[in-house]
Formats: sequence, C-alpha cells, structure tokens
Amino acid sequence: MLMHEAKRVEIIIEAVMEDRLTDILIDNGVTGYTVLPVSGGSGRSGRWSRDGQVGRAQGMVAVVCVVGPDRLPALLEAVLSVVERHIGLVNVTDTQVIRAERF
Amino acid sequence: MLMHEAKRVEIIIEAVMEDRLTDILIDNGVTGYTVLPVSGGSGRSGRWSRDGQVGRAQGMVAVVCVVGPDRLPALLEAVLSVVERHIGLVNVTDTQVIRAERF
Amino acid sequence: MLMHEAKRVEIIIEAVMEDRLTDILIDNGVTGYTVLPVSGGSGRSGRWSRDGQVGRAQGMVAVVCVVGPDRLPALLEAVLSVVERHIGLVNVTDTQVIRAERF
Amino acid sequence: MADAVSLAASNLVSPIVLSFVLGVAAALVRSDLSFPEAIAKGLSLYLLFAIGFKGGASVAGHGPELRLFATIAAGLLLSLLLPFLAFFLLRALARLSPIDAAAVAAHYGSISIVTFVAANTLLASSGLEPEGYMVAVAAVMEAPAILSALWLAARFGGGGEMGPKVWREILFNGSIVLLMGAFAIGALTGEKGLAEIRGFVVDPFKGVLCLFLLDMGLVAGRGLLSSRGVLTVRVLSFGFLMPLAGAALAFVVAQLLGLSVGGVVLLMVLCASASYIAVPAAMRVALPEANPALSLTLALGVTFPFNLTVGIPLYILAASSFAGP
Amino acid sequence: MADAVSLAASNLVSPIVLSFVLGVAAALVRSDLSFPEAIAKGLSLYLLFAIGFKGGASVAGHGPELRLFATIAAGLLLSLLLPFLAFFLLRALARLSPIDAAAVAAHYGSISIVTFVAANTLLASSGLEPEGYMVAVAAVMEAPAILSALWLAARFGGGGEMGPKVWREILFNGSIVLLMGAFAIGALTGEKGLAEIRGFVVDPFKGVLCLFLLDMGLVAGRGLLSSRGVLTVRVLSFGFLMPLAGAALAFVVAQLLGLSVGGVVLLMVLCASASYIAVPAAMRVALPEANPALSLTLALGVTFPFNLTVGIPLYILAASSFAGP
Amino acid sequence: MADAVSLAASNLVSPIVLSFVLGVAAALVRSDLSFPEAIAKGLSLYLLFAIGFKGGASVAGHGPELRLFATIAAGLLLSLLLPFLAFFLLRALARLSPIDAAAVAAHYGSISIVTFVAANTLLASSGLEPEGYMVAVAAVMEAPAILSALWLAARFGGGGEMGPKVWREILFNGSIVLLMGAFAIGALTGEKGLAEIRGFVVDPFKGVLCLFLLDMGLVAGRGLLSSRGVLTVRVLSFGFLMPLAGAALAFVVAQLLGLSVGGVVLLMVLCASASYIAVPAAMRVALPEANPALSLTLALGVTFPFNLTVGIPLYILAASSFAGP
Ligand SMILES: Nc1ncnc2c1ncn2[C@@H]1O[C@H](COP(=O)(O)O)[C@@H](O)[C@H]1O
Ligand SMILES: Nc1ncnc2c1ncn2[C@@H]1O[C@H](COP(=O)(O)O)[C@@H](O)[C@H]1O
Ligand SMILES: Nc1ncnc2c1ncn2[C@@H]1O[C@H](COP(=O)(O)O)[C@@H](O)[C@H]1O
Ligand code: NA
Ligand code: NA
Ligand code: NA
Repeated sequence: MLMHEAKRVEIIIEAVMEDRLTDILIDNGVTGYTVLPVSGGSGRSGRWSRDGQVGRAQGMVAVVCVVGPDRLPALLEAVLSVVERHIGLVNVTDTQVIRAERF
Repeated sequence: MLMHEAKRVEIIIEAVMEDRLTDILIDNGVTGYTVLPVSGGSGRSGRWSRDGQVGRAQGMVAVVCVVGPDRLPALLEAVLSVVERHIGLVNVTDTQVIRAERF
Repeated sequence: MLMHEAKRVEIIIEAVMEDRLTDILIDNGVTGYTVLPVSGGSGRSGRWSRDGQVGRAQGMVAVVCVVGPDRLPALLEAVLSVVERHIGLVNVTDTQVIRAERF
Repeated sequence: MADAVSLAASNLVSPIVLSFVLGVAAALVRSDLSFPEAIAKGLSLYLLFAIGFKGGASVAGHGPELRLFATIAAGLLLSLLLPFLAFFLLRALARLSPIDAAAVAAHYGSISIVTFVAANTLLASSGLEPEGYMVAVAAVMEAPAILSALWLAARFGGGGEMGPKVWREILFNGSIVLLMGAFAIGALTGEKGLAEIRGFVVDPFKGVLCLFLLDMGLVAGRGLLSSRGVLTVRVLSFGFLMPLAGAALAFVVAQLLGLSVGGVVLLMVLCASASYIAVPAAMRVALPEANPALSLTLALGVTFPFNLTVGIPLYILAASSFAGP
Repeated sequence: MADAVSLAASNLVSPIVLSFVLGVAAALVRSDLSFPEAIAKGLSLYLLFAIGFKGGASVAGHGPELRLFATIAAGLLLSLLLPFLAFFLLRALARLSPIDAAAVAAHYGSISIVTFVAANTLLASSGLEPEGYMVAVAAVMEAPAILSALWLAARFGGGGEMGPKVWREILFNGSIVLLMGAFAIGALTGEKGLAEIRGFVVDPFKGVLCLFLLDMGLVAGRGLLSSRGVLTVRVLSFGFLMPLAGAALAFVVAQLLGLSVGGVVLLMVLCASASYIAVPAAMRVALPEANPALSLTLALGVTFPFNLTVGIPLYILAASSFAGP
Repeated sequence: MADAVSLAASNLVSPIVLSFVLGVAAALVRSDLSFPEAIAKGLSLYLLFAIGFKGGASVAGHGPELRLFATIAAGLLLSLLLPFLAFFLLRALARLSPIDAAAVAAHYGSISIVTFVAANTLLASSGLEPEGYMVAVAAVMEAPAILSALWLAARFGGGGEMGPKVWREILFNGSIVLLMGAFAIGALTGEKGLAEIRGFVVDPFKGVLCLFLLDMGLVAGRGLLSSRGVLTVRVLSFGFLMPLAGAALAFVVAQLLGLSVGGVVLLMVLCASASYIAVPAAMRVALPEANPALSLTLALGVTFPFNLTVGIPLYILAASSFAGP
C-alpha cells in the first residue's frame, strides 16, 4: 500500500486551554485534529487525577494532529504561542499515512 | 534491554464503526488492539464534541494496534476495507517493543 | 524551531496496576507522565469493554511518558519490574520535543 | 379558542419547555455549560425505562385490547410510509440529493422519544390520559422507516448498505430493547410493580425530563451554530411542514382506530417527530455518504423545538376539538 | 408449601429480578444497550450509601446489642473459613489448578453486596425486617476471605503476593469504606437523619436497584457470551453447589446466634453470594496468574442469577419454616 | 448560649457535614473510594438547577421587592471589594507574591455555591427561611471578584491577561448560566412549576447534597495530602481569618439592607466562602503564573470545611442574636 510521510503532533495541554489551542490550529489552516481525554498525570506541578472533580481548572487533554511535513513549522509556531505561558507538552513523531490528500 | 521493531497503527474512526473494525482486525489475525475514547475533534466534516450527546452517530474512537512489521500489509488491507466508505484516519509509526513474541 | 530528540514510551497496563506503575516511575526520577483512559480492547486474554462495569478488575489504562533518550534504560527497567507478572504492553517511539530542559 | 391560547401559553411556561429554551440560549451565548456524555446517556436510560415501565403497568391495569394490535399495526405502516412522503417533499421542495433525501426521510419516518415523553407529560397535566400501549407503538415505529429509506436510497441514489448485521443492530437497538423491555416488565408486574418503584419512575420524572431537555437544548443550540450553512430556507421549511403533514396523516388514522384524545395526540406526535438518536447512528453505518449534519440539524434543531413549543399544543387542540361537542 | 411457591413466584415477577433478566436477554441478542461506566459506578455508590445509611439508622433506633458483636465475629469467621470449603470443592469437584481454585475461593468467601441489597428489599416487602446491623456484618465479610485464599495459593500453588500496600488497599477498599462510613453516619444521625434524606435513600431506592440490576444483567450476559469456553459442567456445578453449601453453614450459625428470620436469611445470603467488585480487583493485583474470566463468570454469571432467582426465596423459606408456626 | 451549642452540635451531626467528614477521612486513609468525574459534574448540575429553581419559585411567590435589587447591588459591590481586603491580608499576613495573592483574592471575593446550599439547608431545618432571591445574589457574586483580582495582578504583579474572550467565558460560565437560568424558570413558573417537579428538586435534594459533599471531602482530603507543602502557618491562618472578616463585613451590610435572619446568614456565607469551581478555571486562563495548588487548597481544604462545620452555625448565631429578643 502506498504510504505518505507525515508528522504526528501530540500536544498535552491544560483542559482550560483546549478551545484556545484548537481555535488557533484551525486559524492556521490545520485540516483536522482529535482530542483525547486524559484521566490523570504527574509533572513538576504535582500529581493530579480527574476523579470526582467538578471544576475544569485541574486536568489536561491530549490533542493529536496529523499534518503533512511542510505544514509542521507553521503549526508548531501556532501551538507554541498558546502553550508558552501555560503548562503543556508537545511532541512530534514521524509517521506515515494513507490518503495523503487529506493533510 | 533487547527491543524489537514493530509498527504502531493508530486508527481514528467513527464510533459506530468500532465493532466492524475490530471484528475485521480479529478476523485478520491481529493479536490485540486497544480502544481509546475520543472527546472531540475537527475535520473537513466540521467540529464536534461528545459533550451531552446521547446518540452514537457523532464521534470517533481511536484504535491502537501494535503489530510485527510482517503483519502490517494484511492489517492495513483489512482496515482500509472498513475505513474506505467512512470517515477515518490511519497513521503508522515505527516503534519498538519488548516481548516480541506477543506480536 | 529547535527540536530535541526524545523517547515516547506508551505503556498499556491493567487499571489496577496504575498506581504501582506510576509510583515506580516517580521513584525512578521520571519527571512526568500522562494517563489516558482506555474504553476497551482485545488480546490473548479475550475481548473486553469498560461499559457498565463497576469493578476495576477488568480494563486497562494507557500511560504515556516522554523522556530524554539517556533516561530510557532506567525507565524501562522500572516499568518491566511492574509489568512482568501482569498483563501489559510497552512500546517506545522516537520523537522530538521542544523545551528539552523538561525531560 | 381561548382554551387553545391558554393551553399553548401554559405549555410555553412549563419548566419542561423553559429548560429546553435555557439550553438553547446558553449555547447561543456560547456558555461552556455542558453535560458529561455519561450523564446525558444516564438521563436517557432513565427516561426510557420509566416511560416504558409506566406504559406497561397501565396496559396491565386495562387488560389487552384489540385496539392495541390495530394501533401497533397502524404505527408500523405509518412508519414505513412516511419516508416516501418525506422523500418526495425533500426532493421537490428542499432540492436535496437522493442520498441526502433518503437519509433525512429515515429520520422523519422514525420517532423522537423525548417529544413523545414531553407530550405524554403535558397530556397528563391536562387530564387527557392516553392509552398505555402507545409506548409500544412508539417502540415499533423506531426502526421500519430505515428500511423504506434504504430502499429509496438504493432505488434513486444507488447507495445504501444492508446486511443482516445492520438489521440486527437496528432491531435490537438499545433504546428499542430498553423501551420494550421496561414495557414488558411494567405489563408483567402491573400496579403492584409500579407501586414498588413509584418513588423512582414517577415522582422525580418531570424534573429529570427538565434536565434532559436542558441538555438537548445545549446540543441543539450548538448544532445550529455549527451547521448554519446547511440550512437553506427550502430545507428549513421542510422542518416545519413535515411534522404538520405527518400529524395530519396520523390524525386521520387515529380517528379510524378510535383512539382516545390522548392517544390521537400521541400518534400525531409520533408521526410529526423525527429521530435523533437511533436513526442517525444507523444512517452513518448504512448510508455514510449522506451528510449527517443535515438530518441532525433538521430533526433536533428545527422540528424538535417546533413540536415542543407549537406542535404539541396544536395537536392537542386538534384532537380535542374533534373529539367532542 | 403453597407459600413457598407463591413467594418464589412473586420474587420472579418483581421488577428487580425482571430487570436483571432484561439485561441478560439484551446481552444475549447482542443488543448495543449499555450503561456508561460512570453511571454504573454512580448507581453503585448510591446503593452502598443508601443501604449503609439505612442500616446504621436502624441500629440507632434499636440501640447496640451484644448480638451485634457476636454476629460480626461470626461473619468474620465464616468469611475466613468459607474459602477453605470452596477451595476443596474446586480442587475435588471442578478440578481447577491450585492458583485458580484459590482465586475463585476468595470470591466465594467474600460477599456480593447487590445480592444482599436485593434480599433486603425482598425481605422488607415480605414483612421480615432484618437486623439493621447486618449491613456491618456484610462490610466486615468483604475482605477476610482474601487472606485465606492467598494463604491457600501460597501453600498449594506457590503464588500470591502480599505486601502492606495490598493490605491497605483491601481494608480501605472504596466499597467497604463507603458502606461502613454511611452506616456510621446513619447510626450517628439516627431516625432524624433518615427523615432528612428519606426522599433520597428510601423513596427511589428500589427503582435505582432495578436500573443497576439491568446493568448487571448486561455485564453478566456479555461475560457469559465471551467466556463460554471456561465453563465446564464441573465448574458450573460448583457455581450452584457452593451457594447452597455456604447458605447451609450460615443457617446453622445464624440459629446459634439467635437472629430473627430476616437476619438468618441475610447471613445465608452473605455466605451464599460471591464478590464481583472488590475481590476481582484484589486478585488481579495479588494473584495475577489466576484466570480472571473464571471467577467473574462464576460469580456474576452463575451464582448471582442463581441467588437472585432461586436462592433468596429458598433461603427465606428455610429460615421461616424453622422459625416456627 | 445553650442554643448556640446545640445548634452547632446539631449541625455537626447532620448527615451533610458527616458525609463531608467521611470523604476527608477516606482520602486521608488513602482509600480508593472515588466518584467518576461525570457523576461529580452531574451532581453539581443537579444542585445548581434545584437551588436556582427553588429560589426563583420562592421569589415568584413573594413578588419582586425593592430590597431584591438593593441586595444584588450590595452583593456586586462586596464581591468587587473583598479581593482588596483579601489581597492586603495575603500580602501582609501570608507573605504571598503579588500574583499569588491576586489569584487567591479572586477566589475569596467570589463565592462557594455548595457552602451556600449547605447553609440554606441548615437554615430551612432551623425554620429560618431566607429570601429566595439570595440565589440571584449568589449568581451575581460569582464573577466580579475576578475583575478586581486581575486589576490587582496587573497593578502590583505585572501579570494578568484580559481579553473579550476571557470576559465572555467568565460571564457565561456554566454555573452562572445554570443558576440564573433555573432561577428564571422558577420565577416564571412559580409555585405551580415547583409543584410539578418537587419530586426532583425538593424531595431528594438533601441526600444528593450528602453524596456531593462526600465527593468534595474526597477531593479536599486528597488535595490536602498532595499539597501539604504549600500550607505554611501564615497561609493557613488566612484561610480561617478571611471568612470571619468577610462575614463580619457582610453582617453590617445585611443589617443596613434589612434582610431577614436567614438572608443575613446567607450574605455572610457568600462573603465568607471562596470559589473552587469557576474562579480556579478562570485564573488558569488569565493568571497562569499563579500557583493553583495554593488557591484550591485554601478554598477547598481550609475555608470550606471551616465554614461547613464552625462558620455556618456561628453566622446563624450572630444573625439571630442581633435580630432580637
Ligand atoms: N515527561 C512527560 N511525559 C508525559 N506527560 C507529561 C510529562 N511531563 C508532564 N506531563 C503532563 O503534563 C502535565 C503538566 O506537567 P508539568 O507542567 O510538568 O506539571 C502533567 O501532569 C502530565 O499530565
Ligand atoms: N489531520 C488530522 N489529525 C488528527 N485527527 C484528524 C485529522 N483529520 C481528521 N481527524 C479526525 O477525524 C475526524 C473526521 O475527520 P473528517 O473526515 O476530515 O471530518 C475529525 O473530527 C477528527 O477527529
Ligand atoms: N498488539 C496489541 N496492540 C494494542 N493493544 C494490545 C495489543 N495486545 C494487547 N493489547 C492490549 O492489552 C490488553 C491485554 O492483552 P493480553 O494480555 O494479550 O490479553 C488487551 O485487552 C489490549 O487492550
Ligand atoms: Na415521525
Ligand atoms: Na460468600
Ligand atoms: Na466570598
């Protein structure tokens, strides 16, 4: 099967910032992203869990975005503008996709 | 530690198609897969969120499947037969596993 | 943008073992990890789904941990000590991060 | 006439309708108010169980009737026929493609159980207790329209997948099984069973319905916001005309069946309402080429609020005017 | 005898049992009906809180009794001993490996709180109000069997991990803490506290139990479907014999303790039932080599339905026959 | 005085307070008892809807009053001013950085709706029915403190982001919209509406509150365990002093407004309590440099339990002593 090179960008970011991040992704021409819930974690700011929580202040979400390699720099620039002041983690992995016309 | 090459296949597919996809994975000799819930996303068909939804029509799931490299072509063939007519995204990443006998 | 090499370790492990795993991660100097819920899956021990379940005996979680390459061996050693006797899947992928000082 | 106005007014200021309005309003001002998916599903499980159980218990009280079977048969037939009417209107009036028209037609041939529940509640507070078996009629009307719509899609659009798997999924769809199962339990345990769980299925019922409608308002409002594009005037007008056409047809059939005023209203509501839970999922599987935003926005964003606010009082008015002196 | 039959019959057509049956049936026809995990957990939190609170409030009404402590001690002892009986039967009759036998034995030494709740509900509607402190007995019987089972696993199977961490997890297990905590709150606030929250812990209780049993039916039915392989006739027969053996033992002990008819029944139910929430999780941690499908299918798919439909009426019959004219 | 002691005692052994205590205790012994996030959110949606609706229905019963508007204006003003008092104390007493002090100040200027609900419930059982419109006062006091705090952060700490988007988020925050919306529905449908859904918003209310407080106890206890580091004695003392200061200020204002004893208590509770739902999220967006553990631990781990156990009875005592012979 013919596969095409692409980048899988995974952004773990505070739940309160989800909308700001995805707005900026769309504004920067990203054709799609997927949000995965996160149930807990740990980092320099301590350990946390969503169990029993009502407020949105504590907790992260994972946003996965598969893009063509050429779109990566612009996307990272955009992401960084949101993540900068906030808790967040960005990792980029080489991947391959079918149906490249979508990215 | 001894690591073995493998492929991490991530399939983001409509929730209503989950059973059809996993049935076909099992039929094609995949030894295992894991389904992650997805809380929202955006694509050419618009932005969506599972918040407050009752029906299963809207929404995706992420199916992760780690396989030995030799099994990849058959798996992709099988996956494509389900994804083809439906909304869905497949990406394949090189990865490494311990305990290769399992894949 | 300057990117740094890192490893993305994804551990799919029984939900009852989550705390033991994350305790050992922290004890071994891992600076952070993120836990994703898993809604179902299949493996040699059969097919399962979290739907309607009350107990924690059945079901897995996915723990994602991004680390600097130098920290990988120690981390895997630690993870294996927990996974060994239990159902679990570990895969390691090359990735790139911004802000390497965090890993 | 004064009665009609006062009925409509009292409907509009009921907590049930206002809760829906609140949800829509919150969505439109882009509030972040939202229900977790699990809670929304939990509320709908409760409503299906409670309405099914109460319907069954009421049938147990009255004993089986011949009219029960006749009404069920009529419901089945209506559900099979309505998609043809809808398809025709959608092609002629709304100018949809055959595939999209077939998909929307499936929604309108099927029923909206929440509209049914809301009508039931309003009828009860107007003293127009309907036949308990109307719940069973609702259940049998969930699926058949899908069959007609897929035939239409295959005939005119060359699409539509239909295997035995799809059929099992449609027939044993969760909401049908729960509704019919709870109905059976209610019928088997009767008044005694109802007395045992009245504190669950009766007392808090209306309040739970309010909360559920609040959530539906949020979902409908957000759906309207995000799919404003698909709603042309032609499409919109279908969302208002189709319920009236369905209700009119049901009115005639219900009179032939000799249903009580409450029963007439409920059959009208079933025909006037459009599915937004079971059918959308079935369409994604069997007719993936159809645009899902179109059906959902019409069913949940246009026809549902129309029925809830204007339709139900209208149907009550029609049914009671005809009923008597 | 006529009484026995009518009791069993009335049990079988109670909404509670029928809801479970509905769940199993829906699973067997492969309906997609399902409860979100969060809702299932929420229902179980409610049931534990309500049953604990009501038990405590009832103790507050009657004052502490010497018999309370004797019964708790007896429950503890039974829970420690039953695994030995179960282990023996599982090795001799069902031919399981030592590790699997030990794991299953832990489940049967512990208790099923939902079976307890269902029995309580049936007793209440038969006018056989049990001692309120039986809730505390249920709570203390949750964990001890794990100790015996792990000893058995270590002695005969060379397996089983047991650290202080495992112990804390078992003792402060969520369901034990909630049950005992709610019991304490009920005991402290008494009738007055109960009056304050009666609209929550009493009125809707039975209906919530129905919904929970519907979910359990779904889970049990799906479990049976997916693990038909593990259920040999020998293993199956254990699932029916063990509750009878446990109930018989409990019957004797309860008579020695001088419990009321309701109390006798509940002690029988506790000994006859098998854990499917707390113990399975503990076994995955401490005895991961054991096959979890075996224990779960037996406890939830065989013994639970057996107790719910046949067992409880039988135990009531036994306890009341003996109690006298 | 005897009255005061008995009031405090009866408060301490109410199921509501004990449920919170149980949650904290379970967290401290590291039990795995936990509520799914969806259930916790569902409970809070229920409480907001019910308290809002009942407040509105009660206003409908009494008709609008001039005092309503005066009290709302006073609440607004208090909410704008309290952050300055808090900021001063946090800088002088607790020695926090300007940014952290501003963030904590925002929490204490705003309100805790659960504390409000608990106080309401205790007042009702003491026969001190407060003004229904206090719910509206609570709603308007949720957001303004954020404005003051961000001004303080910008003025003294050089931080704080404030765009129109942030403002819309704060004003149309889910809990504000639901509380005010339900209040409006209650006010529109009045006693009749209340009668329709009494079985949902009134009867089970206290019990639901218990379960929610149990969950809050778990979250508070776990928060305390994991952030022991941030709580110096100086910071801790703020957590006790600030509610007293806020309550004292509110007491004076409430007397000037001429509120009933119940109304005085509720205004004191609003000023004495600190937000832990809406404001924490707003601070993460607008003031991300502030340490969130500090505010949350203070609000939920210190001030909330203080108000629940000691504060509310104290405020009731103060308000009733003054009210008359
Ligand atoms: N190395 C890491 N790998 C995976 N997730 C991480 C890592 N570091 C931080 N996180 C996630 O990001 C959140 C915030 O991290 P921090 O800002 O370090 O407190 C944590 O709670 C984790 O959910
Ligand atoms: N480039 C992408 N990266 C990650 N997820 C995507 C991407 N494109 C689409 N998706 C996901 O797939 C769903 C359907 O995509 P589409 O068919 O483009 O509407 C979206 O709602 C996303 O959840
Ligand atoms: N190859 C695989 N790819 C992804 N997930 C897997 C794979 N194998 C096993 N799993 C996950 O691990 C769980 C236990 O696997 P097993 O021990 O093989 O029964 C499964 O239920 C899946 O959730
Ligand atoms: Na219809
Ligand atoms: Na037992
Ligand atoms: Na305050």
